[in-house]
Amino acid sequence: MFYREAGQFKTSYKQYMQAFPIREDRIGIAIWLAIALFYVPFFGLPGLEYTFAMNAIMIPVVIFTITAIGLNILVGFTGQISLGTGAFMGVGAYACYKLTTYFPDVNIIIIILASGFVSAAVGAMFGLPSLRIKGFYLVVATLAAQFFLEWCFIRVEWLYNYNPSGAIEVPQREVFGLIVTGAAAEPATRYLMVLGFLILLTIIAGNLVRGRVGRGWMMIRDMDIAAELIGVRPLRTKLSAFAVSSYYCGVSGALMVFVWLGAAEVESFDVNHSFLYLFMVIFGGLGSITGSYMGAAFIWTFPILMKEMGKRLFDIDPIIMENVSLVAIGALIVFILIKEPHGLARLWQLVKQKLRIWPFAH
Amino acid sequence: MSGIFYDVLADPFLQMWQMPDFFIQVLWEGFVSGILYALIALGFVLIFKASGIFNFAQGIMVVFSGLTLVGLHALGVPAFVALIITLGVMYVLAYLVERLVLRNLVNQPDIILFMATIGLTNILIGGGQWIFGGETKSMITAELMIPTGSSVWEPGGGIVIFQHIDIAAALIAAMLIVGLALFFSKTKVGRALRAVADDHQASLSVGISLNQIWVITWFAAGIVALVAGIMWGARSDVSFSLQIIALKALPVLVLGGFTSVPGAIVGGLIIGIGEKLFEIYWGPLFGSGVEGWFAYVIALVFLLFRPQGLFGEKIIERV
Amino acid sequence: METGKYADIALQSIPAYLRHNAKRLGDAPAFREKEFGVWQTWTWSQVEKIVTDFALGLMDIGVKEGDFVAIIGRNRPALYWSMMSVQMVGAVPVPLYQDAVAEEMGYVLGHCGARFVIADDQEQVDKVLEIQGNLPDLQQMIYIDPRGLRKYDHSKLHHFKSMQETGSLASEEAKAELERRIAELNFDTVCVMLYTSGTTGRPKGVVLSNRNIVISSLNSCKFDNLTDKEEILSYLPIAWVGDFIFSFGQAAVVGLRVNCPESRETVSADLREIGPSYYFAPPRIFEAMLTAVVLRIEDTGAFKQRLYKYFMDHASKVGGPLLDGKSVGFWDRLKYRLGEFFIYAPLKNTLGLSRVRVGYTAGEAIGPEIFDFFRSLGINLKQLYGQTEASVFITVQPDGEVRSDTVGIPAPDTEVRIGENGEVYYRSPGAFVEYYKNPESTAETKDGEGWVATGDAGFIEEGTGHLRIIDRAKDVGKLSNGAMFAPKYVENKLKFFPNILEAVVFGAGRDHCVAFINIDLNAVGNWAERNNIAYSSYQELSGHPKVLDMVQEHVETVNRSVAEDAMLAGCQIHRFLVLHKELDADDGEMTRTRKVRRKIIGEKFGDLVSALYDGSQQIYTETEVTYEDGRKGKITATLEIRDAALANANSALAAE
Amino acid sequence: MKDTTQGYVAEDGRHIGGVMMEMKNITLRFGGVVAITDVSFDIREGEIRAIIGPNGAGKSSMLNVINGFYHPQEGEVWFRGKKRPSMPPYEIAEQGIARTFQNIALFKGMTTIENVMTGRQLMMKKNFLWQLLRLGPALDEEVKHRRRCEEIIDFLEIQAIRNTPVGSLPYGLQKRVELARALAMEPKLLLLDEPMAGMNVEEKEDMSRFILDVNDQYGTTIALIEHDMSVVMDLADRVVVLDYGKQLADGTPDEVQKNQAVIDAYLGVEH
Repeated sequence: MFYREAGQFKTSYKQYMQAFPIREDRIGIAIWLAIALFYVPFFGLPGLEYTFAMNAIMIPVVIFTITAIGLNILVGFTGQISLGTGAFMGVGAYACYKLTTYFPDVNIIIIILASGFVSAAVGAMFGLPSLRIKGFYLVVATLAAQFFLEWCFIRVEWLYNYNPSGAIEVPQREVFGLIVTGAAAEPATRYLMVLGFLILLTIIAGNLVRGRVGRGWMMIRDMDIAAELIGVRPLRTKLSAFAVSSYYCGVSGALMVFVWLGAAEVESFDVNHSFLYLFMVIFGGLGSITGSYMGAAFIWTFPILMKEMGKRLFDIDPIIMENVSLVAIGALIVFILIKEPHGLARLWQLVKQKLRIWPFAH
Repeated sequence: MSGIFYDVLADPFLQMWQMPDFFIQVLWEGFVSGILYALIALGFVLIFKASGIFNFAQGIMVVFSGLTLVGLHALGVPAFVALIITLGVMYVLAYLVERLVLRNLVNQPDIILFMATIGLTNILIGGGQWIFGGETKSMITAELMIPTGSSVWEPGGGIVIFQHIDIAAALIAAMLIVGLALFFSKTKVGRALRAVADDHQASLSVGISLNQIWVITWFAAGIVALVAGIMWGARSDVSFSLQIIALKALPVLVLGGFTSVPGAIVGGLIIGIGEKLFEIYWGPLFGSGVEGWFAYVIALVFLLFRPQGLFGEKIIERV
Repeated sequence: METGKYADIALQSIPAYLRHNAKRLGDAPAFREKEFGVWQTWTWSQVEKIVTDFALGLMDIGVKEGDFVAIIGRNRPALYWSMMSVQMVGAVPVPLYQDAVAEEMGYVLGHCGARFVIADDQEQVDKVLEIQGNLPDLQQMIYIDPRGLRKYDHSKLHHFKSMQETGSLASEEAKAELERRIAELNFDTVCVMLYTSGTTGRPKGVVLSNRNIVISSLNSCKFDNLTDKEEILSYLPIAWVGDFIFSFGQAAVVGLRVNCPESRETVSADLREIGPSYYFAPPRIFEAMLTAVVLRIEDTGAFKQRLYKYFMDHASKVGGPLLDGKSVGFWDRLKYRLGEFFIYAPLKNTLGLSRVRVGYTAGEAIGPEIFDFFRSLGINLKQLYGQTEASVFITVQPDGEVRSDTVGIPAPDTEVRIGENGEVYYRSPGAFVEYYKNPESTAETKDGEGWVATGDAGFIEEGTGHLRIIDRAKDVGKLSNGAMFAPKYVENKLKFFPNILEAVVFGAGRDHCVAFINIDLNAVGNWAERNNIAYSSYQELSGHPKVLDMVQEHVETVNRSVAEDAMLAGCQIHRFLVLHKELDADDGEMTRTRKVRRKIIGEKFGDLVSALYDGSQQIYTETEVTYEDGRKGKITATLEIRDAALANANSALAAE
Repeated sequence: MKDTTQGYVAEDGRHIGGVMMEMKNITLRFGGVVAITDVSFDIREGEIRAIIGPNGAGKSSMLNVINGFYHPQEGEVWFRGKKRPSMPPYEIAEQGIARTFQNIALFKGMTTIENVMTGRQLMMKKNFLWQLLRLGPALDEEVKHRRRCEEIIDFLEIQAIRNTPVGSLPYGLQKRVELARALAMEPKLLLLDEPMAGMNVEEKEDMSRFILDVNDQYGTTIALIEHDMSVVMDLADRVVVLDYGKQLADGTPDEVQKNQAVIDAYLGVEH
């Protein structure tokens, strides 16, 4: 309906290879960006209290979108299942904590970006077995990473500077004179900071998956034997996916603790969180960056909105609503796998396809 | 001799030698938890063999069945009636899973089915907490006439304590395994199930529909889960944290192979005994709590050398 | 005429315009072709270089002034450039229909004595090789696409690219010689020779001079304010005068951007991509588009169907008037805006017509509901009347005076008069020079004062000055009772029904009219599907009693409409049958431009015609057909003949 | 001993070069099962070489040996004058050997053009940093290879399905996309595993034409396996016939067709 593609012809491959070759898509993205950049920081979300909207919804959703993109690179684009996401985020968070301790004067943005590399290294290490083992066996390997790292976060006291509480507490840091971490940081500042990371990392992920690297991943995912016969080196390819994926998880873990939570213990990185992230990816759509956005937003906000609605409309105990939303999400996962195994992203694609040929059906 | 080599390679064995009673105690503890791991793994194997589905929800089924049993009893239902009702619930669960999930996902890639069982896990957790509440509960051990108390064995001046519950657990588990073995080899349905594991077409020739087979296997896995739930609940308590422990069935499977019943048992025992020994004798070197990951790391190392498991066959890749 | 009087004349040949454009428009896109997935683009200066190099290459292989060079293939830039290069060296390009079979091609090549052939690909090269034995004049061949030709004997065969390279290395003398030849081109030099398919007999070579092409192009561009920003899609046969004017003449004189599709199968997709601003299509293409729209809408859900119907009803009420700039009420205007958003614009978008500023249809009469449909969407679709001999334009509809039943007012600088027998005559700067090697025909068609007979019967409407065409003049005959017989007029009315693809009406010299009907497989097939009518072949479907019922209804509707006009009331169809095969150009039953050859059909199906007149209720017949691969076969059928109800003529004259 | 340096002239007049690949006394076993027994033949530069045999004759195994996917227990594989050690599949690809698969091994999650682009993977060199920026050299490289792939798409006449996900294509077209992907690798030796299996007559004709065109236009050496004898006879310059893992005959199509052992093997099995 909104699409006017007649006359949008391409005279070069570069035009074809843009992220959004259709003009209307570019306009749509620009509108979303404008809302995210100029509306949300000042007004929050309609119908919700501002601080709540920012702290409980927008900031975590943005952070988890980064996680979901990262996990999607591994699961959706490369076909390697991982249940160690939570732990890899933890690596990023602890690395960030240690780096701020050692380099208190370095800009926090640089530190967060750097802590991703630690996570990437750890991720690649645990990705090593993926060369020999596949499918469900790999789940076990990533669980090994999950539990081993969780254990480390408790037992290796150096990681949390021997803090008796066992938690990491985030120091206050500024960027361009604005406080971005710690309790004193304004929600809008923190939101814009994580959004900045998200935009940067989205562009990079988009670039990677459309190019040689991403094709290598997808080749391994779709048919690893054929990929190898075409000349793809499985180890290098899989490890790069593990590393990139873990980088994203690491950065999002650091952001989660530093910009959102302010302090964290091992529970923030446990296996249940790993499941949560996997749900985001499945629900949003395997192998789709757009899907990661939708999945993260949906899986995170759905229980919150359920709770809010239950409280406001029916005065239901939030704990019950939490369980109801657990069941609902489980059921939705099963439902979407049955109806559309490629998640919300595919549904959106179908809708878009309909809009493009409107008023026709096909 | 000192330093790390001594600590790792000599000292633990020296301790075992010096305190044999304690060593036997550790072995026994490991043996019992190994049996329980094996039980959970058995549930996985049943389903995987029959339908090729990696049932991630097996762990939560253990918790769910235990909760149902305890919950029913708390409502005033007599213990053995509650047991029978719980069996019924597990059947209904198996039926619903087949009806609502499996039937609609036939011919989908394994990974999709796997993820569906993760969704199922969520439903069972949410549903369980919703209905029975999230707090920890004690198993109705006495009511089910499971012996408590303990016997003491004093070999050569030492002391080894055998909890009766543990003995019962081992015995019940053994009986269940023998029962299943008989079911598979002696009954028509059991033979059909085995046939299906080899060849899905075969079920048709036996005259049982694939859908029925699925219900039966899921029900069987449910029974196994219930037994595991009771025994585990009796040893510790019934709580959702059990679910995480139940995940240890995964490394067990890796060791034993996804389709081998004996493998599940042997794997369970190796993991159970191994992790106890490691925790007690080597754990202090790391600062304790190593039980949490030992099983996985062992499985990981194992995978690198024998990806098909102890009893699996070598995979020939075809183009 | 306000426009016209040789608008902005400066240059006297297409090559001169090419140079002018290269200077004036330099880096602006001139040609595009979808190849390798993207629209490869050439600017005017690049085109000038290629055309000049290739012209030098042509001189190198011995092309002389006055030679005829045949051009065969689909629409692609290289072939248009070839025509320019041929003109540069002073030779005459003769574009041919690419789907012509070898023997048709042989006739034309032999008739003009072409010494050179420029062919698109292996398929065309093979065709020419097949007949080269009968062509003593033919010397060399040039191909564009080298695929599959690597192993061919290259002593008389050249690759376009390599000739271009040879040309770029040409000596200074050669370049000077080329300059001399270009300088000698003027209004009287032959620009092109186009063979008319002709509804009867052998094709005739229409010689058109630079004056014809350049002035017609300039005038028509000015008439519609066409500029160098216009995008056009070149998809109609290059041998057809329309394509020659749009994609070559007009393109060269004002610098239209010519876009060539990737392949024949992708034309509609390519149309959607390019979204041309100036678009020409014969009525059958608009008809096919409308049919597709109707069918695709039927596949949608109830909501969309209702939405579509609601807004299309509104559009048919106010769309036309809005386009004509008439005043329309505020609410209607608002509702039209809404419709534009929900239906019209998306619809135009999916058809690829969003950007059409000027659209034309010609060649046949267009069904009024088809015409109105596109106009109501806000597409400025107009009609023109023309022919090869006129360099297309005889009459055109100016903006604001567009109707489906006229063909417009005389084109700029064109005079039109009606002869005593009702035939339309014109005199214009576009009027052709002569028929090549055919002085008799030339004399028959064009008189000493420059008046050309169109062969069509028509009249000029009083008050508006618009021309209305009835039929081919020679087809307008008399029934045995002396009443007027205008078969095409009736046929067109029949063809306006989507279910009827073609109709052939007979009756000259007889006491009443009868008709052959060809059903439209797409439309009727869909109708059959919806009504659960099973069929396995075209033949079975066309003979189905329910189909016959439906056709009968259409015929009777037409009879009522024909009876309204006293002069033509005698043309009502008394009896008809539905043909068991589709009329086909390969069987000689139609021209390549899909005009029915009534006489040939009448002879070929003589048994059917006599059955129609002798009162029999069915007839067994055998027919020879040519399959796509050129093999011949025979099909047999027993056809049912139906009587159609006649309407009472409402004047005393017809009642006699 | 055959002369391995001199070529020969094929029936249609093409000059066939020296030996490109030579299989010497290949024996392949899976556990106790012998798939190939003592088979020897060569493939020459520029020729179309067919390996035929009834189903289960060991053709696919043979192709997998040529391809380096299986390592024979006995015998040697010589490629371009050197004995080839056993190496991982991706190194074989680097040597310029590409293949198609009997059971179509396309990347189902990708479109046609993306599948064809995968064939260029080895030729794309720009590093990770450029890739994540997708600017400058990385983009230029991408464009360059895209262009080559589009030429192949044009060559195989699959423009209309350029952006269609391959999973939704009919079988015959999938085969063509697979051929396109293999061609995109610009292989020196192209292996085709039953290129015409499961096709109707028209599709078979198209595929034959494409195989001949590939050989003609790019000069690619082609080795194909096929169980349908008739298809091969018009296509191949020389044919090896296998049956139950043993070599029955080796020669031109005419010679092979007249060979009694071949006739016996095929009688009652095919046609």
